Amino acid sequence: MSEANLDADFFVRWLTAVAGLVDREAERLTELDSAIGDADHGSNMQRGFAAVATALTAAPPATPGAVLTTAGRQLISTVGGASGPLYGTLLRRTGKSLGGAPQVTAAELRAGLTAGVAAVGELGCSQTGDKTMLDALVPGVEALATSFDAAATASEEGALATVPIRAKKGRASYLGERSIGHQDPGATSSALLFAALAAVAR
Amino acid sequence: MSEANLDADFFVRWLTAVAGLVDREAERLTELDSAIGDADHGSNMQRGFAAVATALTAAPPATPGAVLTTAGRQLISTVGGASGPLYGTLLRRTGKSLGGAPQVTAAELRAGLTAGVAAVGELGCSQTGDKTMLDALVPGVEALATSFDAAATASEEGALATVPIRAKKGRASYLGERSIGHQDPGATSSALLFAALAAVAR
Amino acid sequence: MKMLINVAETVVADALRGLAAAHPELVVDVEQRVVVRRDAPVEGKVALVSGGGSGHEPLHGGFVGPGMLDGACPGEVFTSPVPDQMARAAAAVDSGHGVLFVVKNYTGDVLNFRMAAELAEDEGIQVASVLVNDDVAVTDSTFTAGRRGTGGTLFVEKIAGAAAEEGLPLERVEAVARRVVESSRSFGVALSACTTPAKGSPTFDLPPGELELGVGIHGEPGRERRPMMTSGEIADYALDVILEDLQPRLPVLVLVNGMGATPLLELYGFSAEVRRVLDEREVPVARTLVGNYVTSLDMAGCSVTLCQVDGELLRWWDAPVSTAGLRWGC
Amino acid sequence: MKMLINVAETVVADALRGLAAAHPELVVDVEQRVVVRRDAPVEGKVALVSGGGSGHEPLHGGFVGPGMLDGACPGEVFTSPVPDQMARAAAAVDSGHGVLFVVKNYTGDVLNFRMAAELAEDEGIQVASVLVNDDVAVTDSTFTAGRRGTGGTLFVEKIAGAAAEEGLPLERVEAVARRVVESSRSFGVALSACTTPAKGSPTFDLPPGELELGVGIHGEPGRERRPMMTSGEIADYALDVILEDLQPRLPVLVLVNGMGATPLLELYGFSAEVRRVLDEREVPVARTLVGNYVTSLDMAGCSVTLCQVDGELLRWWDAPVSTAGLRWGC
Ligand SMILES: Nc1ncnc2c1ncn2[C@@H]1O[C@H](COP(=O)(O)OP(=O)(O)O)[C@@H](O)[C@H]1O
Ligand SMILES: Nc1ncnc2c1ncn2[C@@H]1O[C@H](COP(=O)(O)OP(=O)(O)O)[C@@H](O)[C@H]1O
Ligand SMILES: [Mg+2]
Ligand SMILES: [Mg+2]
Ligand SMILES: [Mg+2]
Ligand SMILES: [Mg+2]
Repeated sequence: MSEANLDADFFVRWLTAVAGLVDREAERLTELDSAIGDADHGSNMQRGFAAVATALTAAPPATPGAVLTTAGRQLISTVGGASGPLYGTLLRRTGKSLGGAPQVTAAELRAGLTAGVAAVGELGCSQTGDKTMLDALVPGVEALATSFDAAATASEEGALATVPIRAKKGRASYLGERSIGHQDPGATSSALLFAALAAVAR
Repeated sequence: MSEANLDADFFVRWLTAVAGLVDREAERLTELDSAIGDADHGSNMQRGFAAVATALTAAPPATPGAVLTTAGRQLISTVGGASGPLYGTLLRRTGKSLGGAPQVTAAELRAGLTAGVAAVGELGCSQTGDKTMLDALVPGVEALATSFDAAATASEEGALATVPIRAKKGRASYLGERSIGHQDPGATSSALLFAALAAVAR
Repeated sequence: MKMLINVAETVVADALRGLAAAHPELVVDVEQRVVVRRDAPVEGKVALVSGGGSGHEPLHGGFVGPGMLDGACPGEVFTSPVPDQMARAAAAVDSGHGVLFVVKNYTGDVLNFRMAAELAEDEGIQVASVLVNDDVAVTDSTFTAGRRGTGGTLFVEKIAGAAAEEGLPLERVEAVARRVVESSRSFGVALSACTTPAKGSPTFDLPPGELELGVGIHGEPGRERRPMMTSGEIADYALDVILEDLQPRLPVLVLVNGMGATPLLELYGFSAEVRRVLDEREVPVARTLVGNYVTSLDMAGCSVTLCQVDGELLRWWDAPVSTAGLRWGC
Repeated sequence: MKMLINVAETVVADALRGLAAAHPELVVDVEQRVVVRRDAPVEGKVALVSGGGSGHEPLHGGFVGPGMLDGACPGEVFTSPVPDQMARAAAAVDSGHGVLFVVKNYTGDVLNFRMAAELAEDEGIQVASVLVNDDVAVTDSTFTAGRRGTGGTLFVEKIAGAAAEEGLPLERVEAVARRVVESSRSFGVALSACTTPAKGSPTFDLPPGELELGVGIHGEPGRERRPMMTSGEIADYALDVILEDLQPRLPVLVLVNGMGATPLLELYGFSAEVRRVLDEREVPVARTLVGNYVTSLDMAGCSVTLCQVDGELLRWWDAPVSTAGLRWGC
């Protein structure tokens, strides 16, 4: 893992890149959510990350931690649904664990994200294998130990691996057996987070 | 015109024949009403004449006049819509004008029907050319002066002649210009009355 | 077309059984198809009776109760009831102070109510009738059956019902009802056709991208067909037609009425546009009612009705009413 | 799919503008999406706040008023509102006696309300929450997000609202709400799918001759799909499932709820069948409510909810309520 220090600007660029990716992939996310949910995940993520990008551009926070907590707060305040509180908590908890440092290492980011992902599982009473965003977040964070690119790949694979799973959490769980054979929308958007991270780090 | 005297039984057979014809033609009547009305003329006529046939079978009245007033009362009590009061009035007024005679001549029937048809026009504030049942009733009654068969033909022609007319009365009048090109359902059912009369008289 | 029914033949009777089960405060004669207030006849009060084809619920059965109708007669779906029903209802609700028939202007309703009035008068019941013809989509001329009765019926039944409840005599209740008719105008639009249980397929064809402007509550055709419009444009169009005809000098009651299948979310959004137009035209709004009140089975669409009111009519509008479909103040 | 809207993006805001125009007795913050009683906070009273995705109207905004909710927070269509809305509503209605959040059991609603409770408690507001999970179509196990909240929500909001109006403290209002949840069971069927404004096409495919048994109010799939059934058969099926689970020992409140596009005529006919089944099963019926209360946009279909009630719950059910969507006794 590189020793490059990540400053607030890096985090702003990351989340802005997420906003761009989400925008581009919104229809696909909604399509996935249409099959096993309520067909709003794309517009939920779009609304949320658009607000994040606007907020970060208007008044860029000074530290990585502040960027993430600000972004998390925006998601919570604008998304609604299941993904709003979950992604909001992910970013807020990660941001909090980064503290007030002006720059953080990739290892520190990974530690922060580990705490953030744990908070998601706690809030959602969920774990990997439930066919949720955790199935992309957990392997993504693990692979961060190797590299940003490895994290992107691992989370993407994690998202793909949700296809054969029977959902146990969220709206898809109502489908029981019939949730099998569809990729989880939240896991798919989680993979976008890591894809953007890798792209910005390049 | 034949001098044969028409008794109560003849009138019962006539109206029973109408019930049969209406039953057979119900779908067509509803289809016509669907184009320029509210798609219920067939079921309205079916409901009404089924009740007429039942009532006349259960307790056959003793005179032609009584058969017609009973039948008219049944129509009024069971049909609803525009056609119920109009056909009900037609038969009741005709029946009343036949009085208590045990048998009537065809000429007397014609005179009675003339009064009945006039009552329809009065009740409906309508006249021939308005694209209503009157366009079949009026020529039918006139041709009765010749024969039952002539009446059947004339009323049938009258019904056909409603096609190019623009409706001025009833539900079809809301269509304005767009009522042109469709045959009036009520005129069509009126022609069935004369068709049944001719058949029973044969 | 799927429907939540047993068979088409029994829809009206089934609905009346359901009405009876849900509303012990009503006496429902399922066989004879007459719905009356349980406390009818109300001593000293003029009684109101209305009725018409079924398929417009809650109109009229849902408007029977204190402050509104004393009795209602549902016909077959979209078919006027028969005179016997109305005469029976009149006999059940008449306290000796007479009965007002509220009749929507359709040939069938007019003729059947006229015969019912004769039957009732034969029984010694004093009867007056008021014809509701508020639908400005139809040109009222010698070339039509005249304007149809639609949403304005709710205003007539509510306001005349309150006047009757106050103890006004028959001629005055009748006059009030007539004032409401003269003060009311409606305009309806359809986004989709309705399907009657008997026919089982849509009563008219409306292409995917079009709407019918000026539709009737039985799916009767309107003034014109246009490519789909926004709710703002529809509000502009409908109120143009209504205001040109009504030219209100007084504040108005507004009814934004759903045809049946349009979500309340959309109806409220539409009523925001109605209010915008009325504000722009400087027409003061006294009260607004939004919901499904005079429906057309499963038609998607809506109608707007305005009724201009002086202080007296407004007081009667605000007066207590307690029916299945409309209730306030008691 | 034609809709009576301006653009998909503004449907919720447009509807709130319309709600505000029609209901001066409500304070509607269109920007922040909060609806509260004009007289809030009501001195000495525990306040009730609910909310959820839009598209289920009149739930919840239509249930704000004396005797029911103090505030409501509408989210995007079928999307839970955000915590800020609920916290804002709580602050607006709290008289110092605490706020009860009525939460339908969907992951999004649960999480957002939980966060809202934290925000409100940070502001010194005492908050309790009750989770409504009445939908017996979903098996409540560790393998699902648990039973969904549907029609039972109306019973919870009405009955707990009446208890609050009577001056009960927060813990007791909360306990009442929980009792209602435990006493309520629902089952829904869809004859057609609904269409969200954002998507513009039906949220699921239902073949012409089939119905979805056990559908959720967002078009979530049900237990099974079957060839179309009669309303009598549907009533048998739905009540079988409900009664097996509820096993009522007390009289029941019955809600026959329309999903949005099913005519009231059909709903009443269906409720006759519901009553027939309950009579056959010897379940005494205390009250019946028929209408569109917890809808799913333009979905055709219905749901039945039973709530078994003792004398106290029945008294609160009968207590006066004055909201846009439900009103009696005042
Ligand atoms: N309990 C949970 N824990 C973790 N993730 C969850 C949970 N419930 C749902 N999710 C995630 O949220 C995604 C759905 O988000 P979204 O569609 O925006 O919200 P909603 O389900 O409220 O419409 C799911 O695909 C899943 O990945
Ligand atoms: N004013 C009228 N005078 C004479 N006949 C009329 C009048 N209005 C309608 N009709 C006849 O009634 C027929 C429609 O009958 P029906 O469909 O049973 O009643 P409704 O129009 O009430 O649905 C029309 O086709 C027409 O022939
Ligand atoms: Mg979703
Ligand atoms: Mg007809
Ligand atoms: Mg008809
Ligand atoms: Mg959602």
